[in-house]
Amino acid sequence: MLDIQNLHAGYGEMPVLCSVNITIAEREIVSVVGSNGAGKSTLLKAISGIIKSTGIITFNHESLRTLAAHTIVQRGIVHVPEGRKIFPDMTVVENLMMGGYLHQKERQINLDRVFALFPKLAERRNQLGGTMSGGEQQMLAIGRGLMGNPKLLLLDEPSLGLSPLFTEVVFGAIRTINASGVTVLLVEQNVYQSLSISHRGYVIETGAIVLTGTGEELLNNREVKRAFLGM
Amino acid sequence: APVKIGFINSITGKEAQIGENLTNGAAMAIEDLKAKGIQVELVREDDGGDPKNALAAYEKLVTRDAVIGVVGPYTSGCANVVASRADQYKVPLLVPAAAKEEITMKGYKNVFRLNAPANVYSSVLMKAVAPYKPKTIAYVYAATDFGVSTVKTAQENALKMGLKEVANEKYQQGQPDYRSSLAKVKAANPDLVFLVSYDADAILLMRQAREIGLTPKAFLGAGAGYTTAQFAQQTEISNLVISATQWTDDVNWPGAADFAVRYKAKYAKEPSYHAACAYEAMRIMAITASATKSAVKLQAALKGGYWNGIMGPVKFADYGGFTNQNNHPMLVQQIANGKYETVYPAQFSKKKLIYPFKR
Amino acid sequence: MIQHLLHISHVSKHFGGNVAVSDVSFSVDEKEIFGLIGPNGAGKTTLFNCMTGFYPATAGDVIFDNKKINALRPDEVCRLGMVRTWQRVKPLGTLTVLENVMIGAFAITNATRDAEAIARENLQAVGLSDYADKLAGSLPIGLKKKLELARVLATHPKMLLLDEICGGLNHTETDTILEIIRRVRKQGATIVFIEHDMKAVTSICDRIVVLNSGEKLAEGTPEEITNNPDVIAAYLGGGYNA
Amino acid sequence: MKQIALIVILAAIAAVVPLFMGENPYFTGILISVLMMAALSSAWNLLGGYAGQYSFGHAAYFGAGAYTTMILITLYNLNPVLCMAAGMVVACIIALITGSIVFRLRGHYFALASIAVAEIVRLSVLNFEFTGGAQGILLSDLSLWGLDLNSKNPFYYGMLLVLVVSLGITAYLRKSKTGFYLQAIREDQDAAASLGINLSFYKNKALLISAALTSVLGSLYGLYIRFIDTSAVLDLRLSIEIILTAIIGGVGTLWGPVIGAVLLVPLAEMLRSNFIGDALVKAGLVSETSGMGLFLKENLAHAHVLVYGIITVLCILYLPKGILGLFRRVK
Amino acid sequence: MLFFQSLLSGILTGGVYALAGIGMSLVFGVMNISNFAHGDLMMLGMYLAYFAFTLLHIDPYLSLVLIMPVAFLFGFMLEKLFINRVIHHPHQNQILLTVGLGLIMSNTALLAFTSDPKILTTSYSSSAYNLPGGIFLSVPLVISFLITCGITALLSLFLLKTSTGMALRATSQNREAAQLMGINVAKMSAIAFGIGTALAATAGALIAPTYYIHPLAGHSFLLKAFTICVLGGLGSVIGAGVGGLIIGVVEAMSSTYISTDWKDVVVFVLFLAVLLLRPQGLFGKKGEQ
Ligand SMILES: Nc1ncnc2c1ncn2[C@@H]1O[C@H](COP(=O)(O)OP(=O)(O)OP(=O)(O)O)[C@@H](O)[C@H]1O
Ligand SMILES: Nc1ncnc2c1ncn2[C@@H]1O[C@H](COP(=O)(O)OP(=O)(O)OP(=O)(O)O)[C@@H](O)[C@H]1O
Ligand SMILES: [Mg+2]
Ligand SMILES: [Mg+2]
Repeated sequence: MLDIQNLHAGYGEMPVLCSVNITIAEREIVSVVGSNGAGKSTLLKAISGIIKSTGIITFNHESLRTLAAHTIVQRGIVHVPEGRKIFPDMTVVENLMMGGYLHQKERQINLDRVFALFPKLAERRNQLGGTMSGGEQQMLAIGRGLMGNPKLLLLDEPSLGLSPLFTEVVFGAIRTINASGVTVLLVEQNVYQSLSISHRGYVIETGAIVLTGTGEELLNNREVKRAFLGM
Repeated sequence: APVKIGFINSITGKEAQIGENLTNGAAMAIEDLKAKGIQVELVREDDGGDPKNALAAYEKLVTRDAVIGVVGPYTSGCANVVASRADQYKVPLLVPAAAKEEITMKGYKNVFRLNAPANVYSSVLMKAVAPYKPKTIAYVYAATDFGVSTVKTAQENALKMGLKEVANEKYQQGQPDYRSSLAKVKAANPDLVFLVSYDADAILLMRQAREIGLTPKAFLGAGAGYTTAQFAQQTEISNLVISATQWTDDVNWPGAADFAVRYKAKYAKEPSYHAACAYEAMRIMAITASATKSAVKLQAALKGGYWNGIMGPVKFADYGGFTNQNNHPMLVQQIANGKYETVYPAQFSKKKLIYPFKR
Repeated sequence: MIQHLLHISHVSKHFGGNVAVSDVSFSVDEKEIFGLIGPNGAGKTTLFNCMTGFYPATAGDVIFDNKKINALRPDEVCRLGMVRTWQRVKPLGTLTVLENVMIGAFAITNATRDAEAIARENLQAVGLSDYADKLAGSLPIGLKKKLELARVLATHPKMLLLDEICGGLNHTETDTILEIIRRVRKQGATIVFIEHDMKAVTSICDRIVVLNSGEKLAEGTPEEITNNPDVIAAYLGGGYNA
Repeated sequence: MKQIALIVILAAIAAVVPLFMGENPYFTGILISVLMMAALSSAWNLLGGYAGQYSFGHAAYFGAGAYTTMILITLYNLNPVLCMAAGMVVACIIALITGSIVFRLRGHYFALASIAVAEIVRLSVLNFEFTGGAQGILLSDLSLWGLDLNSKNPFYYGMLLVLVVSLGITAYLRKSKTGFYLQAIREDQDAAASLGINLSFYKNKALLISAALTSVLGSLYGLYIRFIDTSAVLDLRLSIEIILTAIIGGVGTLWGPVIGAVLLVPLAEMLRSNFIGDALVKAGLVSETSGMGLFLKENLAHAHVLVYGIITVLCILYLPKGILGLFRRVK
Repeated sequence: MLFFQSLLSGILTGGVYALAGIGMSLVFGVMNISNFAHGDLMMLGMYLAYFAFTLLHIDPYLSLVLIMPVAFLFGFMLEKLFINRVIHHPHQNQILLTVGLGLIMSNTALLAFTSDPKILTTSYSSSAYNLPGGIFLSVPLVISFLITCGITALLSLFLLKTSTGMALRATSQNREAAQLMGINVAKMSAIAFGIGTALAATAGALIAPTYYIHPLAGHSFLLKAFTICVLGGLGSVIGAGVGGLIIGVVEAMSSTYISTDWKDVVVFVLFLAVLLLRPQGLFGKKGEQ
């Protein structure tokens, strides 16, 4: 479904990603793990077109590299960014509505689905996004992403700042979403949990892929254990 | 080579709209003289209404361009600053239209002024209406140098005539709404309403005055906005408004009517008194400069000379605290059906003042 | 009565009709590492904001080092020795990493040279030395968290309020941060620690308070907390096994 | 240290310039304007560039200096230096009042509140009698306390001195606690406060220094031109010009304001005096009577502000970090 | 009597101010730019109304139908050519860009139309409704007040209810996130600036029959527009509307009961007082990032 070859990207003159190759098949959950600053978020930004890159990125055989970010969304790639980036002066409902900007017809159904997944959002539907707590904002960001009818969902650290209980809810939700036919590319620091639910995973180190395998293989890999799981 | 003279004017900035009239008047003077075989090289400078620029312009003219005389600047502020330097550089300055008295009251040898200063605007108006024995007066004027100085002298004159001041409304220029101020004036029910405003403000004020039904016995406009053709053309509001001016086209000064006709043909609009002042100042400066060819001689020639043109007789005299000031007789005009008619002083006019004002 | 370094007494905070913190009381002793946990939106960050002068508390008192600090400005609170990090990191974007930490160090010195020395020490401590000359705005989220920590450490505080300082770090990196915190405690600082990573919380905290919907749900040692059925229901979830 | 040395060297060079220039009042006048604008924008830069508080009301401090000085001199004929000191006090009082109001605001709100304060000052001066109101204040005495007001050199050195002081303060502050604190405030006020920075103290400190320097320049300006009114010394245009100079040179840098002034002031004067058109004609590149020549002579005179506007736009589009930014990139 | 006369003319004038403020507030809200060219854009509207009237003989109020789209396109183009390129630059650069654009516009107008003020005289330019009790209401101001109310209502609805309106607001709050929602942020900025320009030009056209038309005529309204939209809360359409009315009434009242020359000072003092009590303006929202 998504095919990335020889991808290079960076900020200004500073290169971050060098020669990254990744493929994702339809209906897969794929995790990318790596330490801070390895370039995980940068990878997602390159895919969703927020930053410029060189190399090949194709989605369902169409090249994405030259498309503008808002056109890439139209293709069904929805990116839930790191740091949430919700609209601070809009209410919860308005934030969600914006998530469904391209899918006005299904808005109501999607809204109900999101509220079912995150009842807290329904409770706070008229609170300004900017005044929500950190974790509440994270729910809002994920919910907003789901409003966009993704075919491929890019999640950047969705469990960041979530309570353990809620982290479970979110990982459960990711599974559910995936089961409903959405492909997921997951970037997580919560390596254990993310690899547990992933079909496959990649390990990225200073901008390059150094290891790949199924979720299980990686979880049992010595290096991975040492570097990320503190064992 | 022809002698060089400078011309400092407000071509840009807030005063540009009046500046343009001066530009036109001066340009016509140069052309007229050229036709008569008198050649001068004119160096034009813009001060944008900023005294700092006017000073730079003057210093550039006298040191770099080596002009022997300068006409300008238009605004009082600029003229004041430049005038204070004229004796230092000893290059004569002829002020065409700036109204502030001080400019020619400091005893500067090299500063000459053609137009009548601010106090005359009010005194001539008061003289014109004195015979009708008005009792009360209200002032409505722009918070500018010209507005404030003119009203000050008007208050002095009013005091002498025994007029009682019933309202005093100083306003900031460029506002869209003067109704509240005018309503206050209306409530005070004055015989005379004395107005000082620039171009379009005058139209605005009179429109709103009409709107709220302000009808004194006379509207007295001191120069500027009440003396433009544009104002007169707004017959609904301008009829019977009385105003003081340096110049009219129906005055019996030599060439005035002809100037008006030619100006209109060339610039497709009526000449304002600023244009006439600039024309005459530039004509006097150019003729005298080309005859004398040096700043020192030019100063002497201006001091001793006598001219009679579209501004009537011109002589730079010392009187009543002034130095090198042309004791220019100002005129009072009244608008009748969109046309200005000179109504005072009697020796320059054909028509009589209509009093009181009626809609 | 025992002297506590920090005493929170019946603090409440309302936002319009929204009750973020409601009548919360607890005390923290000197040299303690004190955990503050609770579900999202429980009011943890809001409590920090009330303690450090960013929000006025609607009711209640905050007593620090025997002084009532409710009405003080944030900078005054900092100079008394209580300093907080930000859950939503706030790097001084166009300054370098080193300069960011120097700003912290200036709380205890006026000399630029000393400030630089202190800053370098603390960068070293959190492992950011290599990034000293990078612009703070360009750091990835994990390193920004470390920068937050280095910056407050440089003020040599009596009490550190850490708001999800390990969020966005993996276990190995979290362990290094915990190591730093232990070291700081050894040097005499007291720490209040907000975190969702229960492994970190239980391994480092002496005592824990759990907030839920603005109210205090439980208080106790890590074991007590992790076995408390209310806490499990509201926060930890069934899948949790310590 | 290096910067301080550079300031001293350049100041020394600037100090001897008048000796070589002889009697050239026009040129000296332009240099004075350059120094004045450089100093104004450098003083503004302390607050705007370092602390990130974009004051759009600096004309108020300039006007405070100019008006205080001119009023005291015309009324009591006080020593000019005393007048300047008084002007500084007045400016600082205005600054303290302003600071206590506007520093609680952030971003756009701050910028516009600073305009409002400056407008209140301007309108008050315009409405009061003792300030000369709309008529302004004209200084007619040509000698004051033995100072020959017709000579420009005292003003040249006066402006130079203020510029050097302003640059010196900037260079010193930049490397000091205050400088770092100001920058922290610029980047994030909440973070700054949480690290122990007393926001209002440091903002007011920067504002006071900036206002005091600005007021001295206002005093010098008044004595130099010998005439002031509200449109010359209290106008919003002046505030904007100060900021423009800093930005085009490079905001938040030591030398940016100087570079901005060195380029912009002569440029504006060249455009105003139609120097470019004249030069083309004189060089024989354009015939005076040709269409182009007439255009240059007739229309360019009207269009110099237009050209200035175009240059501003081009600078902002192509040199967003100011001219210093350009050099940085090259390096 | 005086009181009601002042109150009513204050309200009507406030309506014109409001429209000037709303356009600016929109640009503020969506693009986070203080538009110092706003006054010049108003001037553009005045000239358009003037030429529509003198050349095409269209009533100034009817000519809005023409002026709004023309101004919208002009604003759209300005954004594409200039503003768009500084959107990621520091705030002060954006301000100076608009200062520069304003200089270019006003001075081009000065060259093209000369500095002679133009007066648009319609049959109703100085006519008034005579209310009982000797109160007069300017006919053109009443018309333009009604038009302003209509536009304000439509615009609020547009921003709150339509998806384009919401997309505009989203763009203002976080461009990157807006992009990720599939919003074409470049287009949104251009639309916002286009609408802002159209509103400015409309405000210009609406006062043209009672004001004068001059290359610098818009400048008198620039500071007012700023004051209004800050007072009302940046980005709030309703706030700007209310702000305009407040300023209109305060001006009229202080000119009647304090003094005409101090009325602007009163307005600015009030403005600062409001900001001290409510730093985000009357209708401003305050959410953190
Ligand atoms: N806006 C930016 N400008 C310049 N450099 C940046 C920017 N954002 C990130 N970087 C740099 O790019 C590198 C990779 O950053 P990225 O955000 O992709 O890391 P990450 O793997 O997502 O880390 P984390 O787990 O901490 O989020 C880092 O070295 C960072 O300093
Ligand atoms: N400025 C504000 N206005 C209105 N409500 C607010 C404001 N700040 C916080 N809240 C609300 O107060 C509650 C507590 O928020 P707080 O940020 O303290 O939660 P938290 O415990 O830190 O949660 P998290 O773990 O998700 O960061 C939340 O419901 C939040 O929506
Ligand atoms: Mg990341
Ligand atoms: Mg929190």
